[in-house]
Amino acid sequence: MSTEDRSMRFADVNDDVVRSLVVTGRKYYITLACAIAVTLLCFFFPWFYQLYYGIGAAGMNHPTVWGTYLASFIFWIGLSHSGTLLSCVLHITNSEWRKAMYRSAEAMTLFSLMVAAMMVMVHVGRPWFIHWALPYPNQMEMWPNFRSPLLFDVMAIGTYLTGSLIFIYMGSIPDFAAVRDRTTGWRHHMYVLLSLGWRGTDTEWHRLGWAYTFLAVLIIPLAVSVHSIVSWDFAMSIVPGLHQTIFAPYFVVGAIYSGTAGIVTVMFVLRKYMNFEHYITKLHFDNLGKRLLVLALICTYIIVLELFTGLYIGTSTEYEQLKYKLTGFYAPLYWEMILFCAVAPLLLISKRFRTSFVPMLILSIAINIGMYTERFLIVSTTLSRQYLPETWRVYVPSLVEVSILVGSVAMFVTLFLLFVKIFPSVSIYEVKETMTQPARKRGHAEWQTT
Amino acid sequence: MADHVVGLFDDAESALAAAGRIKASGIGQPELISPIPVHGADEVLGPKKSVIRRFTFFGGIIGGLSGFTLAAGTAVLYLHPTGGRPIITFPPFLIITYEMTILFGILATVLGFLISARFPALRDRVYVPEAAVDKFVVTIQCEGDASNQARMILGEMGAGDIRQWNEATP
Amino acid sequence: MNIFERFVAGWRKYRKPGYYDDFDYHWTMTIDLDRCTGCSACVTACQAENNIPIVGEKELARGREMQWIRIERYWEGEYPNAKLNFIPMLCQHCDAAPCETVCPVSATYHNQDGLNAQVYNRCIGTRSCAVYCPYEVRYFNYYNHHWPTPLEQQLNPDVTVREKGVMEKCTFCIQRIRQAKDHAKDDGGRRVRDGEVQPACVQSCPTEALTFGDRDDPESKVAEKMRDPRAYRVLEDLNTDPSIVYLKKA
Amino acid sequence: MRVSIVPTLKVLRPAAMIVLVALIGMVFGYYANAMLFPGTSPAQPINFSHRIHAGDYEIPCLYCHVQARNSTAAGVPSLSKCMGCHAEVATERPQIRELTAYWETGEPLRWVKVHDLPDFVHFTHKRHVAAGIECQTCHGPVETMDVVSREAPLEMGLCLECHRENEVVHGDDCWTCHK
Amino acid sequence: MPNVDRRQFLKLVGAGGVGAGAGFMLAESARHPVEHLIPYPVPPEEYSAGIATWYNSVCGMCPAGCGITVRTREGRPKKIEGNPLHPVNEGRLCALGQAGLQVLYNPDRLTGPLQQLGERGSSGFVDATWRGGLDAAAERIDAARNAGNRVVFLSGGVRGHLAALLETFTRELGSGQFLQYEFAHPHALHAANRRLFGIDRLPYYDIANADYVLSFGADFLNNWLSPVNYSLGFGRSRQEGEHRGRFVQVEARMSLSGAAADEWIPARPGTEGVLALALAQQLVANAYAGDDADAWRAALQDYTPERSADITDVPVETIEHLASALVDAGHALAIGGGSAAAHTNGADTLLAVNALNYLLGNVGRRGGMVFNPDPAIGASDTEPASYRAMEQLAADARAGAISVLVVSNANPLFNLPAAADFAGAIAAIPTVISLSSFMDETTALADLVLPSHTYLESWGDDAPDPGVGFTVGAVSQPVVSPLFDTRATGDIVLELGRRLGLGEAMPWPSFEECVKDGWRQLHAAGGEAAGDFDTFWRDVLRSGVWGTDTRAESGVAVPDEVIADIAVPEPQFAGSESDYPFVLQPYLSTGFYDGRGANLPWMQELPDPMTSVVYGSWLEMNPETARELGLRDGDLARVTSGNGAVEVPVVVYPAIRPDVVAMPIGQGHAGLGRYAENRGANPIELLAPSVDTRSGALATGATRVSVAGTGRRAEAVKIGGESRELGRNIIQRTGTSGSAGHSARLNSIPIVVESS
Repeated sequence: MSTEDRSMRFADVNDDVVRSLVVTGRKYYITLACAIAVTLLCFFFPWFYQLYYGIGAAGMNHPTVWGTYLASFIFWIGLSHSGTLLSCVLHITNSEWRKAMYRSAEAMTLFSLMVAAMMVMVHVGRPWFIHWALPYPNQMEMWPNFRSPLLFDVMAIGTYLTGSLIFIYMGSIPDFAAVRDRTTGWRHHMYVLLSLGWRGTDTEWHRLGWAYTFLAVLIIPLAVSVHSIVSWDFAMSIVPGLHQTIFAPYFVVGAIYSGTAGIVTVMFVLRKYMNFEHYITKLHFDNLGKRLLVLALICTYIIVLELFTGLYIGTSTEYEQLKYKLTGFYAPLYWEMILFCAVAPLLLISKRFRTSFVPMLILSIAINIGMYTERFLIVSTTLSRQYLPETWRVYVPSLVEVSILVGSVAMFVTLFLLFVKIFPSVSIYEVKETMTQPARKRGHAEWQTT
Repeated sequence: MADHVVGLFDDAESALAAAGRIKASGIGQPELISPIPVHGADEVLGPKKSVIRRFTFFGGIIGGLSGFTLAAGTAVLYLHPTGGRPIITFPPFLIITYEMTILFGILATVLGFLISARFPALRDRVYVPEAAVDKFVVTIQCEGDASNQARMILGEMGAGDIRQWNEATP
Repeated sequence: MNIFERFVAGWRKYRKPGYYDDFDYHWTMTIDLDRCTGCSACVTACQAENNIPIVGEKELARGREMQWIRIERYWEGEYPNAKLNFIPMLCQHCDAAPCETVCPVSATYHNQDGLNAQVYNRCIGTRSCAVYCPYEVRYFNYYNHHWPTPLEQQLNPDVTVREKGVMEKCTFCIQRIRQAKDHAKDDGGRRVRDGEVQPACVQSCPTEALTFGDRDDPESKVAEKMRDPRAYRVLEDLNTDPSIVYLKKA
Repeated sequence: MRVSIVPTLKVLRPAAMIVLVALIGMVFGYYANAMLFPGTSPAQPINFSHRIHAGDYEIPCLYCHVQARNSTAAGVPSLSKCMGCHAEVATERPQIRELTAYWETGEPLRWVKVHDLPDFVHFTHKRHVAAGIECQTCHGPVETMDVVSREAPLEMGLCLECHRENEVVHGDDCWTCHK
Repeated sequence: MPNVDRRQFLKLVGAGGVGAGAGFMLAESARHPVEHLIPYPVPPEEYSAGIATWYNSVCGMCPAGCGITVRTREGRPKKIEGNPLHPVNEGRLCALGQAGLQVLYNPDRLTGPLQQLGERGSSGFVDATWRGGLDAAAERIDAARNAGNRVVFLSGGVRGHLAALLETFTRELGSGQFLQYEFAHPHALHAANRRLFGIDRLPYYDIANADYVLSFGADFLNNWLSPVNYSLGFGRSRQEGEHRGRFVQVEARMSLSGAAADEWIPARPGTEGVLALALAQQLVANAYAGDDADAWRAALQDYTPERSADITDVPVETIEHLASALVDAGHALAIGGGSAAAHTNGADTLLAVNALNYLLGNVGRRGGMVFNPDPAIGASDTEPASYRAMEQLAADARAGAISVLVVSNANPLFNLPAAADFAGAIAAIPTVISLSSFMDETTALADLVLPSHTYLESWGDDAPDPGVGFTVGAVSQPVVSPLFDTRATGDIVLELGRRLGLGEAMPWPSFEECVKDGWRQLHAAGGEAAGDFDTFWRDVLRSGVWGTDTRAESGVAVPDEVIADIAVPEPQFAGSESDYPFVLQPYLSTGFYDGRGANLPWMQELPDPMTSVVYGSWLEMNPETARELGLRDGDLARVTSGNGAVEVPVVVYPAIRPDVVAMPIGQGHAGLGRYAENRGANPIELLAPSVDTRSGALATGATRVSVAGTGRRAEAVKIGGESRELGRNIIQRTGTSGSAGHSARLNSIPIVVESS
């Protein structure tokens, strides 16, 4: 049911995946070279300039000391929330359609977390002392402050990164083994090490199944906690517009929302350029589309809730803050966000829309632009309008910031391009599970999983 | 070293049935090597218990304890009172505890997996590359008569290919 | 004391909100708004005392001013009944400071004198303290600042010159407080007397609107001013428990 | 087909060796630099010997470093202080001649700082002298050194340990040293 | 190690080598830079590393003459604070005074004598030696003297023995003329005092003991006469007396003092005197019971509230309630000056204010005004030059009557309107010598620059004017050895005197000796009781100040003919109302005073207290006016007077009359170094050469301008964001619950102080 072409055999899967790893066209190299070049030029070069010059290279100012770097940080963390989390949830609920796409979704998690970690490095004033935020023995006898929401972040993201890495790796071990048998040279050695000597015995499958399920169970609350904690970086402050109980669920939902949209984008690209048409089908887009729709509605609900409570209470600070958000300097961005994140996704009601690839791609990108805007607005609208009106001041990102944002996307793309050549980007064994099982030649009843 | 008889099947059911017969014949404990997890293997080859759950559980507990100890210990060893809060502050420290519980749980699960599944493999084990593609393979360690008996069973059950596997000559 | 009792005692001690039984000194500043004329002498005094950099026009236009104490101005009414009110705004040294808890590296914390300390050399520049501060009195070093020769000779050797990427703010002129304590120690270990130490802003105030001292000493000037019915604290409903007490305008 | 990772490890051994040796080399180089050129006993414009002055002649530290008693800085004696004795004493020695040359031209001596703290550390000699801390506690047995060398690492841990051992009142408040 | 072949071995060696090198470089990069300890060869007295030394001196930043105490470390001044012993400022100091350090350490200071080899005003300055420079200067002066041509020594305001020395120098020269030009000198107040009381001194206003202060245009809390002293008094009047002192300000544009006032009354510019007379009229009608009451009644009969209300645009009710408040207050004090005196009727306005004081019985009374005694030191006969005198000087110069002009500590090119054409005058003077420490506009046109010390490097003394009602003298001593190759003004003059053969009249080897000699005489006047001079001198240096501490309270009588003559004529404005609809009011800015502070980065970065603007100048206008002109905050406007035009950004200012626009003085320098150059605009340039008819002072507020948008935007750099509280109740008030109704809940929780 889940594969379009029932005539596909198990061996075809191995062939397709190994080919995607080993056979590399010119197009790939050109793309990779471009991605690396853009990363260097737009991310590292401005960053080094900023390291030398000071954070002043960015556009932050006195009340708005946080800017796009932090917005990007939340954005990337958010993007990470679809992959592993979604994969875990679907694994536990035994959703078959997950199986063709979860590997690349998890990779998205991993890489967006890495890019997010880079954004932290870019964000702080003295990244050369960033290790002070880690607990390790030192002669100063100074340890980090575990009361800080930022340290929750360090712990949570560290755990999440570890967990996601392990999760994607564990799930790939059988595939590494399958690829190991088909490769030679350095690739072979690499896959020998990565597969740890996997054979596929009943015991191994049993252990893997258990471990994998446990990991999934552990990672779901972890992922929820990660974005809650990211939201607490804001919500634990007493800044009007940030100090809100709704923030943790808002961030979690927003994260899953933008992450799911991100998966749609990645699926489209994989399907189109890695020749995975057999594996990633309309079914996936349909299912993802339905989820997107639900998430969009929840998101809209929370946005409305925020407005409603703020306007209803009507204290000066909250009210001015909201008024500013709706009509002030950043208002065009706000309405753009509403359009992309709350209005446009309503198109997903139509099944035809959900199963058309290009419109879904466009929508998914629009949603992520909207969600980025939303994160930017969280930072900029609130910080530029705090308690003392005398300090109110508008913040406009500098060229360096914009460039680093572009560079971070390129970095993500680079990492992803490298990933598809190392990890089987479609899970071989799980795809096989969804396929028509090879049957006895002597007329035994055919059975298949559903 | 030990010789193995290896039978390759096209489908899971036959392989499973063959493994069941071999087990019943008392030659030894057969192993089933498959490209995908085979449902019902437990019933045929005997139930399996794994220690992973204990690893996960105790890992989580150790993680939680060490998380709280880390946070509280840090706070107590060099006092930096902040924000009018107590030195040992519950809500934030519980979050650290929570994260560390999960971290250690994950790491312990991995450790448990590696130990219980005997990874990484330092010595060669019986393996057939086709098993990673589309063959369902039954292996049994046996010599001499037992080996012949196993070959016979495998052949009867419809193995497409029956091989001998030895560590020295793969 | 057996180990259990020791544990209980330690637990109680470390679970006490605010931790301190009593501040050693509880430094407090009162600002009489009825006296403040907005003349900005305090601003310059602070700049001179604390090596606050010259930021430059371009940077000021980008909103990166550096003034540990600033004069906020609020208009009221319209011509011809317009009024302009001033309020000096500096670090409030809150006893329940939101900025302290958020620092991941403990670069800001509350010390035994009721001061909100900022340790520049520990700061990694996450700037979260500035976000958490409702009074907006934390200033970030967006650059390494330079003093064209020979302006650098004016720099106060008792105060660290902050490098780029570091947050800074009012310290109640900790170097002066330390000096006063040092003298008091030399003087037979007595306590610092009221009026013996004044931050630069208090010292310079031409209308004597600013007063500084130990609020725990009931004889001190600040304690007396805090008993004034005009006493209030800015944004008091945020419950940050500031150490700057304003006296209402008439 | 083999499943063991051992053959692969064997294949990778030379590469791993290279990486390992490079890492060991790096550690070695780092410490070699610290050992060979520690910079703890820099060359001074005049080979002043604390061993002779403070050791053999038992001149008290505070005789020359007068301000340690009442100032943050211990102070380096002025040329006039040196000349106070060396106008009469040991005038023929080549080093003293050099000193006299400085004195006559009025050119200041540029001593190289041995015990140097970062700018964000505000150490005060006065309090430590008043508390009866021996100079040698931090500066090492200077009276035995011909060339002064830094013995203690002068890092935060050192200060903190001493402050805690001696139960300095609020001695681990950051603002004690950093302000 | 098993089976390592040659190739592998070489690779390993290579890797080890590279690693070791990297490690080595890593350690090297982490190394601390070498620092040096450089002791003095011979340590100066009182020097000790790491210990601060405090020196008392006198502030030289404005004419108020506050006492300062300078904290020095390792021989370098680090901080200027007020001298607590000095009765003028009692340990307090304004922003500009504290920024004096940046005069000393200014990166744009002249580091040595310069000689102009090229054309005047060109960049042809070359370094010169002091010897050569002084020789050249003496030669030129000598030549002029011999030819019988005038040598003019133009100085900024100076007092004490330096003034005496300069006077002696010019007098002894024969053809010399000594002029002091101080832009903000209160000529009108002097004239008014002279006229009404026959006393040519400034009064001391006892604000501290007054419980009702009515100020006409005097920005006495910001920079009028002796702001720190007045601020001290203001603070005490407000909160330390039995009642809270009330304070009312009358002016067309709200100044800093206006912001501090309980009531701000925007009278029509130039009519403040009429309001004062209206109040006087009410006073005489209702309360005054002096002998000369009838004379007053007769003189003031025209100034009925109704008529005055018409003239001043202040409602009758306001006049009446002010009058009754004056009567009811125990100690009501009227102060006049600043913008009220900046009109063609300035002295008459102040005369009216003085009359009010007289009628209130304030003269020579506690809580009133006390005339200062004659200065104890360096009594000078030279009147500070008024605008009229400067015009005369310029005319003389153009007529070729002047051959040498020595400029010291004055910047007439900046501080005179373009209409005076001082540049043209200077061009006609064959030799111009500048003693300035900075390359200011005037110095740029000099032939010879002999840079003088800053006040922190030189000796001097001062008798503050206005003082505090009793005799005060203060010594200013150098607090640092000179940073550059400069010399004290006094020493330069003495040196010139020696070269010109004036040694007999000026026998001192240095100006320090001159000052000391003067104080020796002062000491000798004290007789036996004063003890020996060295002790006295040391004590004076240590405390920085010397004098008595009791005020002589004495009444003053006003001659009847003066009373009969009292009237405030209508102010004359240059420019017609139709062409130039707005009255331009330039005002001294907080940071720059009359422009001298513009090269101090602290002052440039000090937000203007009223508008929060930094680094620039701006045009203040009423929101209503702005709306009519279609201008918004930050629009670049062109301000045109009959004498010129400047372009400045608009700042909408809620407390200024709609028919008045205001600009701060201080920016718009063409010289004075990197911080001041080419920044903002100088409103003085626009002024018409109108003068106050009685005193001859420049009537700075008597010029009309037109304002037009340029269509461009050039927002003034502002520190402040939103300037309204928006009901957040940040600044709370007693009594009425402030601006917001719902704010009561924000009121303070009681702060309990437990007594232990």
